[in-house]
Amino acid sequence: MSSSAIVTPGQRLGREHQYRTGPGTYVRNSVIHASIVGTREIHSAAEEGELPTISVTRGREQTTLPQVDSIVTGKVLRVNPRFATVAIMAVGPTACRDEFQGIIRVQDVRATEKDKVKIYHCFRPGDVVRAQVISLGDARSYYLSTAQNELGVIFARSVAGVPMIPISWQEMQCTKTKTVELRKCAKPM
Amino acid sequence: MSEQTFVTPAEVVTSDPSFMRGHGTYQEGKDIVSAVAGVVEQVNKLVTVRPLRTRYGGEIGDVVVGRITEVAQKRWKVDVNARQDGVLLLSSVNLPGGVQRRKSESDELQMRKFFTEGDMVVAEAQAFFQDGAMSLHTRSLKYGKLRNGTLVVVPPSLVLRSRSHFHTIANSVEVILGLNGYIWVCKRATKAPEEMDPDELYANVNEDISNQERETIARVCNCLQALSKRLIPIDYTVLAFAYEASLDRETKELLEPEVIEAVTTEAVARAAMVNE
Amino acid sequence: MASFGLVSQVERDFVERGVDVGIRADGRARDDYRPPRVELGLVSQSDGSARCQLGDGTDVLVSVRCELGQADPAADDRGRLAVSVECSPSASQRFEGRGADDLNTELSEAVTRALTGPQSGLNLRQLCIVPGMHCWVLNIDAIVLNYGGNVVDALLIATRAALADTRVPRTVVQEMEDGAMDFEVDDDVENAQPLEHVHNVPLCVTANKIGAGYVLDATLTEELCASARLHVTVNSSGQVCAAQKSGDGAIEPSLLMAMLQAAKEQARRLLEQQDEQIRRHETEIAAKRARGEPVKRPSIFV
Amino acid sequence: MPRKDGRTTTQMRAMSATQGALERADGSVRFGFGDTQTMCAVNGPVEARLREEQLDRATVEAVYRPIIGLPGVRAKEIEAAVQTVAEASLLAGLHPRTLVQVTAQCMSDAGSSVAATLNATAMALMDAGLPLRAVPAAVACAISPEGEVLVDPTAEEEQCARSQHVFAFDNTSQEMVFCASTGKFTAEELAACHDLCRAGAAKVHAFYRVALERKLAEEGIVA
Amino acid sequence: MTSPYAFSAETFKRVQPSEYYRKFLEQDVRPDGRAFSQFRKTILNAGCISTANGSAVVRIGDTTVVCGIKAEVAEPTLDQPAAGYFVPNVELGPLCSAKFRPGPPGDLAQVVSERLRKLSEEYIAFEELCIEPEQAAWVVYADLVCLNHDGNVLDACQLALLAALKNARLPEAQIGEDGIVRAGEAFTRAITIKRPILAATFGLYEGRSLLADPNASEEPLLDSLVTVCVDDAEHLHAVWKSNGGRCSLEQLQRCVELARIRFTELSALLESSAADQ
Amino acid sequence: MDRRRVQGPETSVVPFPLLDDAAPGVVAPPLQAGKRAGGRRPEDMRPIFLRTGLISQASGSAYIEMGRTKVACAVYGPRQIKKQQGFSEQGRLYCEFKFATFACKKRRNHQRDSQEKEFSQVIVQALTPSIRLEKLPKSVVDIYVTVVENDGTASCLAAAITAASTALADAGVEMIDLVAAASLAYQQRRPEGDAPTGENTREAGAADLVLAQMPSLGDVTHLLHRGPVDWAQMSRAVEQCIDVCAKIHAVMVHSLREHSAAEQ
Repeated sequence: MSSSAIVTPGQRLGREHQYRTGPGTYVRNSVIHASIVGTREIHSAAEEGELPTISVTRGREQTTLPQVDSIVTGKVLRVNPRFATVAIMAVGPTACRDEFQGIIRVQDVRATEKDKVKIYHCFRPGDVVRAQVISLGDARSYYLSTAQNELGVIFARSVAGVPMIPISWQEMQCTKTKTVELRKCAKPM
Repeated sequence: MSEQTFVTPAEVVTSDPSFMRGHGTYQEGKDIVSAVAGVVEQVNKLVTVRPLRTRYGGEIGDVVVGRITEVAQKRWKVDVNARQDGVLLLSSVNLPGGVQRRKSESDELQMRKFFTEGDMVVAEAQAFFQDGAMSLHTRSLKYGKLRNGTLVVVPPSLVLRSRSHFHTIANSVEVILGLNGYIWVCKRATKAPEEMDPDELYANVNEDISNQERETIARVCNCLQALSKRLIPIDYTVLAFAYEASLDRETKELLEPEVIEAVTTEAVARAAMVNE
Repeated sequence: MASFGLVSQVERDFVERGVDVGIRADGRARDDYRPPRVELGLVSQSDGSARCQLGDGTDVLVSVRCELGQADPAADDRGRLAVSVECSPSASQRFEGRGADDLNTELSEAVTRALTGPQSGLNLRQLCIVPGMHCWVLNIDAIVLNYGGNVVDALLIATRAALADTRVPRTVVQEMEDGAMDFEVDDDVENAQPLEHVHNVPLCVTANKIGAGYVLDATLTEELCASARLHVTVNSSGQVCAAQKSGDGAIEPSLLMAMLQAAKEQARRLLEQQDEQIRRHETEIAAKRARGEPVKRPSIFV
Repeated sequence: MPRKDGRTTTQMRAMSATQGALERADGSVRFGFGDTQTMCAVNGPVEARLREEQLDRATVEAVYRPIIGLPGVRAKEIEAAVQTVAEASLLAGLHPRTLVQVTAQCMSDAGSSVAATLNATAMALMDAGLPLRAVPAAVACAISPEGEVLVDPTAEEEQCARSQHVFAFDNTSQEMVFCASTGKFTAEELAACHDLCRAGAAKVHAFYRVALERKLAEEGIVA
Repeated sequence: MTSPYAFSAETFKRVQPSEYYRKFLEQDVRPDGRAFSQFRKTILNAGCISTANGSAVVRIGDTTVVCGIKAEVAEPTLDQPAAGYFVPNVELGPLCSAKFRPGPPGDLAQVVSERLRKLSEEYIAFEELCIEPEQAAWVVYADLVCLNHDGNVLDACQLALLAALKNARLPEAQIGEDGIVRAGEAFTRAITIKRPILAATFGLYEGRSLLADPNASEEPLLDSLVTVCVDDAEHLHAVWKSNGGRCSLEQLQRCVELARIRFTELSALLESSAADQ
Repeated sequence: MDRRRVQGPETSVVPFPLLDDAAPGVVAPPLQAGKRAGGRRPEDMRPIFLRTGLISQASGSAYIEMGRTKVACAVYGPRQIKKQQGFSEQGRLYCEFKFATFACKKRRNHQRDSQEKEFSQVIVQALTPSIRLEKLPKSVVDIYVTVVENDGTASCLAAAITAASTALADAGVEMIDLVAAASLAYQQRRPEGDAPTGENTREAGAADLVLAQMPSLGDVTHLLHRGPVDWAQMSRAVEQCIDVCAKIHAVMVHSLREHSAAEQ
């Protein structure tokens, strides 16, 4: 059962022993409060004996921040032998208003033969990549990895400027000039 | 030169060519000239001039107390009250799960799980980089993260180099006399480091401290401040005597100048008697 | 030291637990206030000055200079105060770069808030020379020589002492033929007058919220562990002249009132102590003047 | 009604251009209509600062220094004009993540100074050997109080004009790439100015060719 | 052959803005549903700020601009002893868009301010702003604060500026023999505007389609921007064409016609706002 | 002078009123017993208009009108920290408070003066306790406040804090509670709710108080008091501000609900 009512931050939703806290809520001296503006939703627990979980979901898209293990979409800005710089434009399904900076270090490009990776055979500036955040990294950029099959380049233009299609996990072909370029491609979903 | 001669910068210390030039002096023609204002010290043929107040220089093997200022790639920067921040490498720290665990990739990413900015650490100087920065290590179990207490800062030149820098006072309070002038005063840990399980080693949780222990820690801190205000060299003996001398007064009275005067003079007198 | 302004989680917990049980790191109770050491009249070339040393290292010097200025059209029968607070390189170097600017702004605004407008308690009309034209401007310049915690309190203590030590040169006003008013400044130090109602100038006491309790006269480490600070400025007739919270934490209303109350009481005690010291200083000067000795001291450190 | 300096309404002053005038710049030209002279220097493609770097094209940065005083808000609008002409002609896609700096300095202003600046920019881009898809040419005109369109006006003619116009045209498509008209004028007058300036621009394009041939002849490349 | 990876619409817009936009224009419609030559809904509210001599708020679609007029007195310049000052300035701060950083005005703000100043020479009666030649003249500060930048700031600024000037009232001022200017209590004196001049801005996409009143997401994709300023007597007062694209004379004349139609709409709005004063 | 703006004259000044030698000008209407200028009872609050979402470009925004005081606030973020401050597990708030040049009786200049810098610091300190910064590692939330009309400096600051908190909620930033702020002037020995304290009433011994509070949790997040006042009067004033905060909180909740519902 889910009763929807718009709640605002700080509003009391119930006591700690009544519900399990879901996203958009927090507990302070054993009272559950809302932490964002949104509709209150109560989802009954999967198996018996468990408390139902209460959560607040926002109408508009929630500006999410890249967290460890979140899948992000970004555009490759610069490539140097040690890492590729990526502008993160979307975290999961939601696009973020401002770009965050991430880097894919050469040792995180792929899982196999880590030390024989030539990064310019994997990424080129302007490619759109899907990657996973592995650490908050340093003050300037998040650390990303494409060491899984469904991660890597998902859109690239050939030298001729035509969108290319992947023909293997490390090759993409230009539809017009049929030339093959090397990329670390993501397996099409 | 048995009695202690005091020299000012540019005074000729000796012109006898057989002497070797040490710290605080420089060569001019065949004379050894003092570079700092301080006391001349001579060991066999080596002549050095020790300045009264200076930032901590540091020797290999020194026990120092430091505060983490920055977390960088595979290393931590540590403020040790010296000209430059010391460096604690990830490889020179013992990792949870015993000594033999190999440093893994994830350790590099989760540096902050061990030490983060502001943490206090006791370590030993193991080497110097060529830019003069001190390289620290905490591989032995008596070194590592500090908790259950507070920090007292005194001029480094006051802390005398001695056999051990870990002492206990009134068998409930532990004092770590860092040679760099950082002194950590805390409650004696009930669990020895060996018995600590891995994730407790770097936990940021204090043990419960009774009021009595808290009062003792405060008294020891005030005694240290008192000795430091009167520029009296600090070692375990003079500190213990100062502590005993202060027992008949309330802890907070130790902030008043007259009380400081009385307690420190008595402590120095009793320490001098013991040394003869 | 490079790690100024950093404190570890364990030290913060140690201090908070100490405040809860009422035993601080140096053994003091929650509202023990270490007596400030104040010296008056030590900067010769200013019209009034004072130095205040507090606790384990805070050292502040305040000098008051009377300058001729244009009367402010909105308040043309009164002089005014101009406050500026600077951290000397020794104190601000530890804040490195931006830190010093924020500190200077915060300290200047805290002192300005306590002294501008009616709350300075001074009779500003005494500073007026020719209404609408000329008036005296009291330039209050404060320097923080060493930052050892509780600096705002030290600043106000030193400022009040400096204002008490201030002598405003006498001015003689003549009516010229064409109706314009002109004046001369009598620069004989002997017959410069003191400021009226100077005892009305308020003092500030800072209460620091640590854990669930609060402490007065905090040391450096305690200030770093404080989640919020409350500067309460009180004058000798017990009125609250200014109050300002700073820091990033919140304060429960009950604790807020307790902190205001404690700070007010402590301020009253500080005011009495300082008035006593100022009286002693006045009688000393009168005696020196009677004996013909020079009043101003040769150097700050004598 | 002939103009004070004897020119007919559509006659332009003699054009002058010295190419390669500055040693340090990749391309530099001093272009003039009669006494109006403007110097323009082009540097690039050079390394771009991290903030300005665009991954698929060159970033164009225009700077304009007036003849007197510090560059104020008016100089900023002329900078925008220089930027427009540079963007219109440069094939920025061939030099991604680089910076092309265009710096124009007005040497003397005797009327239609903005047009001279834009022409100096176009020639400097050619002098720098940058890949261009078109070469713009700019001509100014002013409508006198009596309603006559004076092409390439002098400073006094601009001063008492009812309206002032600057047009820049593309040498390939003869279409307008830049226009800045201010003052009081009708739509028909605007069309008239447009056509007259386009005719003038053709002359400027011809002058470019002559100037380049003369320079190459001096350097002995073309017989 | 579109790429095999499915994007959510939003991500596609962020990653490939020009493709996203082209897909709409191919069906002769714009992402926000407007026709090519349709301007956004415009709201004008004059005289809402009591601390200013004159004020107006303009909303064109989401673009919001507040204009405030403050008048002070100063000595006239040497070369124009009998003329007052008119100082328009536009603030495009970090409040109105993520594109702008804190600090002094950026390039766009300076260009818009300069264009407003150049345009003002056509409709401000400077000589009427003079109180006493060589001694005192009115300085009319017109400050425009952009609260939300959703494209086409120049049109909104010019409309707000005119509405604020119409709404502005100055006190009667005269200069005493002591050389001090005194002003009466009542604010009665209006600022004369010779003729109302309003701006209309258009964008050209790939040289072909002419789009009226481009918003913030469309502006970077247009290869040229044309602004036409017209007055109530069908005269033109400014035509600016910027950005690198090409524009034919016919397209320019099309812009002039659309600008005239837009002028009638806006001046009706201007009259009604002044009326309910 | 500032090269990046259209230049006016070097100095310009507001003309003196004709008052002194002309006929005696109108004197401010004497205060009827218990009433204030504008006919409000001492504890009444000026009508509040609060609307979110007016600035589409921002992540979240709010526009507030308290009587004639008008304040616009936009929130951008959370976004990457531009300046090279060190790594921080916790997020940071950054605020820029600015009076529009035409907002006050006396024209203000374009650069920010020390009062505006201080108000920026006050707003950050008033809002930081309510934000769950640990949810925003390595990021900053930028708050930009512009006062369009200033009818009482204290009321502007209170309105700015209220608007900023509403804008943060509108932006979806996680917070433990909203922050409502109220301002109040002590006049003739009796605290009065939310009075206009324009510059000229400053001299008449009027003191003012601004108090910001988290209404659901009760904690006070900021307090700013100026002017000599007795202790009893001050403690009563603090209570009165807390009551006013509750009323303002109701308006905030209503506008947030209304806008979030309209969003669906």
